[in-house]
Amino acid sequence: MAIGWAEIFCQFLVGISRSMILFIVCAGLSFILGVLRVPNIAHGSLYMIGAFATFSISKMIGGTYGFWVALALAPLLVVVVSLIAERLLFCHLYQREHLMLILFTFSVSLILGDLVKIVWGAEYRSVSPPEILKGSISLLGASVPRYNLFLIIIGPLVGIALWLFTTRTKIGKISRAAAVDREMVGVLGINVSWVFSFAFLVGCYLAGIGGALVAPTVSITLGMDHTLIIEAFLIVIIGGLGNMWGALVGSLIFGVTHSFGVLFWPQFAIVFPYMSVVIVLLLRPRGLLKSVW
Amino acid sequence: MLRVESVFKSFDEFMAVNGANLQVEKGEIVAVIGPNGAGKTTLFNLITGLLKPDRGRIIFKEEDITPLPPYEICRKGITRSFQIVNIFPRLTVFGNVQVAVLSHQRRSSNLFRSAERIAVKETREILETVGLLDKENLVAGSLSHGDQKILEIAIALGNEPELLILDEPTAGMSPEETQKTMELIKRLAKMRELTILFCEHDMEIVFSIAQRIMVMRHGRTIIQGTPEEVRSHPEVQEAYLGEEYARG
Amino acid sequence: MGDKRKPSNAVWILGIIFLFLIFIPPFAPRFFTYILGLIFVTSLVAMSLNLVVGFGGMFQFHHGVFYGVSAYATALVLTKTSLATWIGFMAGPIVATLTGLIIGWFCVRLTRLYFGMLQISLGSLLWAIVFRWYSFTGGDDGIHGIRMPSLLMSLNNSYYFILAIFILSLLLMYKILKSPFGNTLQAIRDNPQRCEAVGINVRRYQLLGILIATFFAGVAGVLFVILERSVFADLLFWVLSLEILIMCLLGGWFTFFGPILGTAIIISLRTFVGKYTEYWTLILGIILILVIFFLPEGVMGYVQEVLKPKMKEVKQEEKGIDASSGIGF
Amino acid sequence: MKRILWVSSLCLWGVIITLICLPFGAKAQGPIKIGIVDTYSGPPTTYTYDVRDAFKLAIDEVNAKGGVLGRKIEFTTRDDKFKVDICLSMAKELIMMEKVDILMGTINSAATLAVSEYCKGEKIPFIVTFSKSDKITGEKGHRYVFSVTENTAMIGKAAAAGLAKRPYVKYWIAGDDYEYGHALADGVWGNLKRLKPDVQLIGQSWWKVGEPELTPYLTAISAAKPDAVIFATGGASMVNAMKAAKATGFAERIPMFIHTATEHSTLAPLGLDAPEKVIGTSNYHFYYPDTPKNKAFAKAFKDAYGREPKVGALYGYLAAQFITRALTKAGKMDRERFIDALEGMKVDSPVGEIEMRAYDHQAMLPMYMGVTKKVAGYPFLIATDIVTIPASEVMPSIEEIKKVRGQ
Repeated sequence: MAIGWAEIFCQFLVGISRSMILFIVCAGLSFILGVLRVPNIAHGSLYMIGAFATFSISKMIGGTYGFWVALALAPLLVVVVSLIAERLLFCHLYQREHLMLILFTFSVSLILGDLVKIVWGAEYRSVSPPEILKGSISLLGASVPRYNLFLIIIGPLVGIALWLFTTRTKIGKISRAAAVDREMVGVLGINVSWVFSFAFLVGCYLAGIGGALVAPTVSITLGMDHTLIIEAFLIVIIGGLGNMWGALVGSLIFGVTHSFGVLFWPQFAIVFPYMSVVIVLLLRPRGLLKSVW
Repeated sequence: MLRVESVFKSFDEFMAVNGANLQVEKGEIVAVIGPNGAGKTTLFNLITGLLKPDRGRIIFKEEDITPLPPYEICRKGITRSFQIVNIFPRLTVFGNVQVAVLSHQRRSSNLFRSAERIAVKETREILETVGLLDKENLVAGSLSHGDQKILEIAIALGNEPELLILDEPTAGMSPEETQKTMELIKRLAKMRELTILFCEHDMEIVFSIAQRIMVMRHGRTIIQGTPEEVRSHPEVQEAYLGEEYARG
Repeated sequence: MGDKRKPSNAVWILGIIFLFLIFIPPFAPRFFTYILGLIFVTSLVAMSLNLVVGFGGMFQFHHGVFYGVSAYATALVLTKTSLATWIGFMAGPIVATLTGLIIGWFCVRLTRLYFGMLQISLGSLLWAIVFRWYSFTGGDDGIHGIRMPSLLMSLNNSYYFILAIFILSLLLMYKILKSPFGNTLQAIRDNPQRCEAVGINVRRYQLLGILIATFFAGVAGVLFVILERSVFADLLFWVLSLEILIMCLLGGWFTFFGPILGTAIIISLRTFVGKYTEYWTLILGIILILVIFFLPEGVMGYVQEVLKPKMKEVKQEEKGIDASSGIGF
Repeated sequence: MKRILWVSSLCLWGVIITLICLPFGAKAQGPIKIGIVDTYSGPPTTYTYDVRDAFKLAIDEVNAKGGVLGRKIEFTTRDDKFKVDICLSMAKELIMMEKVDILMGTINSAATLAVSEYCKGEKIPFIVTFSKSDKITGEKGHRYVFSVTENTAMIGKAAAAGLAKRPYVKYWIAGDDYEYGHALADGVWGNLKRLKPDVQLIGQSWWKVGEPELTPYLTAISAAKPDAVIFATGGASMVNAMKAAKATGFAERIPMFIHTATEHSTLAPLGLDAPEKVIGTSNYHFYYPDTPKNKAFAKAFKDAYGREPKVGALYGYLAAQFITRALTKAGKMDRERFIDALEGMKVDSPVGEIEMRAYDHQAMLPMYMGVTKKVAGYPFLIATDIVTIPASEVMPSIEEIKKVRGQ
C-alpha cells in the first residue's frame, strides 16, 4: 500500500487535533492533581456532562449560534455542578490518602453517571458543528475536516490562557505555590480552602470545555467518561503529575502515535497508547517532565 | 572505621554538601554540628545510601560503600535514626523493633512461622534497654513524641549496628527527656560497644558527650577535632559558636 | 486475636459462621448457595488484593488481570487439551503467579500512582491480547460451557469445594500476614524508606508480596471457572480491577476480613437492589460516600473500633495481653 | 460477653434466613413469569429500550384480553450494565429466585453465550433478542436457545447478496475490533467472494470499540483508493463513523456499506447531519414495508412512547408473539412442550410472516438494503431505493449449521 506525504501530513494534523481535546481535559486533571493532590476519577463525568450540556444548549438555541453559545455556557454548567460537589463533598476530604480519594471520586462518578442518565436519558446524542466549520478543506492534497483545524487552533489558545492564568494572575500564582508547599500558603494568611476550591473549578472548567469541543465529533453517550478517564490518567502520568506542559506532551504522544499507528499498522492500533506509557515509565519513572509532587 | 572523602551533592542549583570530609574511629562518639541548612542531614543520607553523592567516596571498614543501596549499607553494620520521626505508625512498638531484628537475622522472608514466636527475646531485650518494654503492645503511632524518638533509636538498634548514626535524637524533646535520652546514648555506647555519629543543636549536650566534633558550614567541613580544638578554632568561633562559647 | 492460650471471641464467631455456611446449601434456596459462592470467589480476589494494597501499601490497580489470566489458563487447559482436570486447576495459579512476576518486576521500580498506572498499562496490554486473539482465547466472546468433572457438576458440590479452598486460602493468608514476612510487608507499607534503612530490600519484598497476592488471585480465578463455567475478556478489563479495589476500601483495607464484607455488600447490593431499580449504581455511590465520610477505615474498620474496647475489657479480666497488632479481625 | 455474641449472631442469622425464605412460600397458579436480562444503561439502550417497550406493548395487549391459558403474563427486567459477570448472576437470580418460566434478552454476545450455556443446563427456554453472534444458534446452538434477531452470518449473506449486484471490485474492510465486527466482516467477505469471485480485498483497519475519533482511519483508507468500503461496526461507533464520513466528505467519494447505516437507531440521533449515499441493511424500517400491518404497529408504538419504533421494536414484538403463540399451542406452561410448539412456528409481523426455523431455532427474517437520503418531511435521513432480500437468501443453510456444529 502506498502512503503519500499528503496522507501522512493529514494523519499528523488529525492526530494533533485529537491531542488538543485530550490536552484540554488532561490539563484540567493535571492541575487538580498538582494543586489539590486529588486523583479525580469524576473528571471524566464532568467531561461527559459538558458534552451533554452542549447538546442540550445548542439544540435549545439552534441556528448558527447554537454551538457557540453552548461552547460558552456548557463549561459554566459544569463549573456549577463541580462547585456544588466541591463545597458539599470534596473540600472535607483533601487530606485523605490517595486510595480513599480514588474511592471517593469513583463514587462521585457513579452518582454523576446515573444523574446524567436521569436528566438526558440513555439515547445517543449528536451535535452538529456550526456551518462555518462543516465539511473539509484541501490542504497539501489531503482533505482535512475544518473542525479538526479549529481544534488545532483552539488547543494552544486554551493552553496559553491557562499558562497566563498560572503565571500572571495572583490567584494562579498562589495555586501554583500551593501545589509545591501547602503550609507556606496557609502561613501567608491566604484562605487555602478557597484557593483549592478555585483551582478545582478551573480544572473542572477545562473538563467542561473538552466535553463541549468533543461533542460535534463523536456520539455523545453514557460511558464516554470511562473511555476518557483512563487515557487521561495515563497521559497525566507520562507527562509528569501536575505539570501542564507534561499534559501537552503526553497528549501529543497519545494522539500522534495513535494516528500513525493506524496508518501503518491498523490491526494493532489498540495497543499503542499502552505501549507508549510502558516505554515512557520504564525509561523515566517519574514522567517526562518535572512533576510538582 | 568510617571515612567520608570529599563528598559533593547538589539539588538542582543548590550545593547541599560541598566537599565534606569526616573520619570516625571505632568506639568513638562523634558529633556533627553546624547551623540549619549546613548539610548535616544530607551528609547522613549520603552515608546511609538514601542519596547518592555526585562525587567523592564513602568508605566503611576499608570497603567502598558509596554505590551500595541503603539496605546493603545497613547490612554492613551502619544504622541510623531520623530527625523527623520515622517509624512504622500502624505497627505495635514491639513490631517496630522486631522488623529490624528480623531483618538483621535474615528471617524477614519467612512465610509460615508465626512472627509472635520469632526473635522475641532479642526484641524485648532492646525494648528493655531503651525503657519501652511496658509499652510494647501499644500502636506506635499513639506514642508520645518523646517515646517515638526513643523508638527511633530502638529500631536502629535492632540491626545490632557497629556504627549508629543519630540525626538530632533529641529534637522536639523536653529538657528532662533530652537528659534521659543522652544518658541512654552514653549507656548504649558503653554497653554495646557502639560507635556513634550524631548531630545535635544543643551545644551543651554536644560538648558534654562527644569525643570528637565535626563542624559543617555551607556543606563544607570546617574542622574536625576534639571539643577543645573545635572550641578554639577561630572560624568556628566567629561563624557558629558565637561569643558565649568563645569565652567559656 | 493474638491471644495464645484461649480461643478468643473472634474465633467463636468465625466458628459459628463457618458452621452456618456448611449448612446453607441443603436448606436455603439454590440462588443463595450460588451468590455465597460468588461472594467467596470475589472476596478471595479482594483479599488477595488487600494483601498488597492494605498490608503492602502498593497501588495494585490492575489486580483483575491475574484473576482473569488464571481463569483463562484453566479454561483453555480444560477445553483445548485433554489433560487431567487437576492440571487445569494447577495451571491457573501458576500462570497468574508468572504473570505477577513479570508485571510486578516492572512495577516495583516505581512508586504509588506511577506504580498503579504502569500496572494498568501492562495489564491492558494483556487484556488486548486476550481480546484480540480470537482463535486462541475466543476474543470478546469468551469461552463458555466449560466441562467440569462430574463431582463438581452440581451447584452444591462446587459450593463445598469453593468453600473449602476459600477457607484454606484464608488460613494461609492469615498465617502469611502473621509471619515475619507479613510484618515486614506491613512495615514497608508504613514506611518504605525506614525499611531500607533497617536493611530490608524493599523492592524484593514488594515483589514477593505481589507474587503471593497474584497466586491467591489465581486460585480465585480457578474457583470462578468452577462456579460460572465461563470466562470472558471483561475479567481482565480495568473496570473490574477498580471494582475489586473498591470492595477492599469499602470493607476496610487495614483489616483482614474487611474485603469479604466489602464484597458481600457490593454483590448483595447489585443483586437485591438491582431487582427494584436500574439506578443501583447511584445508591452504591451514595453508600460509598457515606462510608468515606463517616467510616474512614471502612465498614470492618468501624466494627473493629466498636468491638475493640470491649475486647480489651475481657482480656484484662482474663489477665491477657492487649495484642492489638496491625491485623484486626 | 461470649453469650451476647452467640445470641446476637444467632439472631442475626435467624433474621437473614427468614428474609431469604419469605419470598419462597407456596406458589399458586400465578401469572406466567418471563425474565428479561439486558443492558439498560449506557449506549446499548438505544436498542434495548425498544425491545423492552415493544415487548411490553404486545404483552399488555395479550393481558388485556385475559392473558394466555387463562393466566396473565408478567415480566421483570434486570440491568446488566453490559457486563458479562453481572449478566450471568442476574440471569441466575431470575431463574433460581424469581423462578421465571422463560428467559429473554441480552445484547452482549459474550453474556448471551454464557447465559445460553447456563440455560441449557437448567433447561430454561432462552429467547435472544438482540445479540448478533452467529454462534448463538449456530455452533453453540441447543434445544433451549432461540433467536428472534438477525445474526452475523445472516448479515453477511444479506450484505453479500446486495453488494454482489453492485459493480465494485476493490474493497477495503474496516471495523470495530471485537467479535461482532470481525464476524460481520468475515461473513460479508466470505459470501461476497463466493458470489462474485473477482472481488479483491486491498486492506483492513480495525479500531477499538468506542474509539471517538475515526478521521485518521478514514484518511488512511482513502489513501488506498478502494472502490468501496465495508464497515463492520455497530453501536456508538456507528454514529462516530457516520459523522467522520460526513466531516471528511468520505461518503461522497467512496461508496461505503455499513450494516444498520440505514437503520433508524443510527440515523435518528444524527438528524440531518448524516451522510447521504451510504449503503446499509436493516431488518426493519417504520416506513417500510409500506403495509397496513406495519403502519398500525408503528402508530401504536408511537402513540404509546412518543417515538418511532426502531429495529429493536420488531424483535421485542416478535419475541412476544412467539411466546404467546407457543404457549397457547403448548396448552400449558410446560417448558418442553413450549419448545416443541415454538419449533417451526410461524407468526405474523410488521415485516410479514416470520418462521422460527425448527432446526437451529433462528427466526427467519428478511433484510432490507437501502441507501441513505434526505427526504422532505423527515427531520432525519431515511433509507431509499430499498431492495428486499428475502429470508431464503439471508438464512445460512442447515448444512452450514450442521457443519459448524461438527455434525
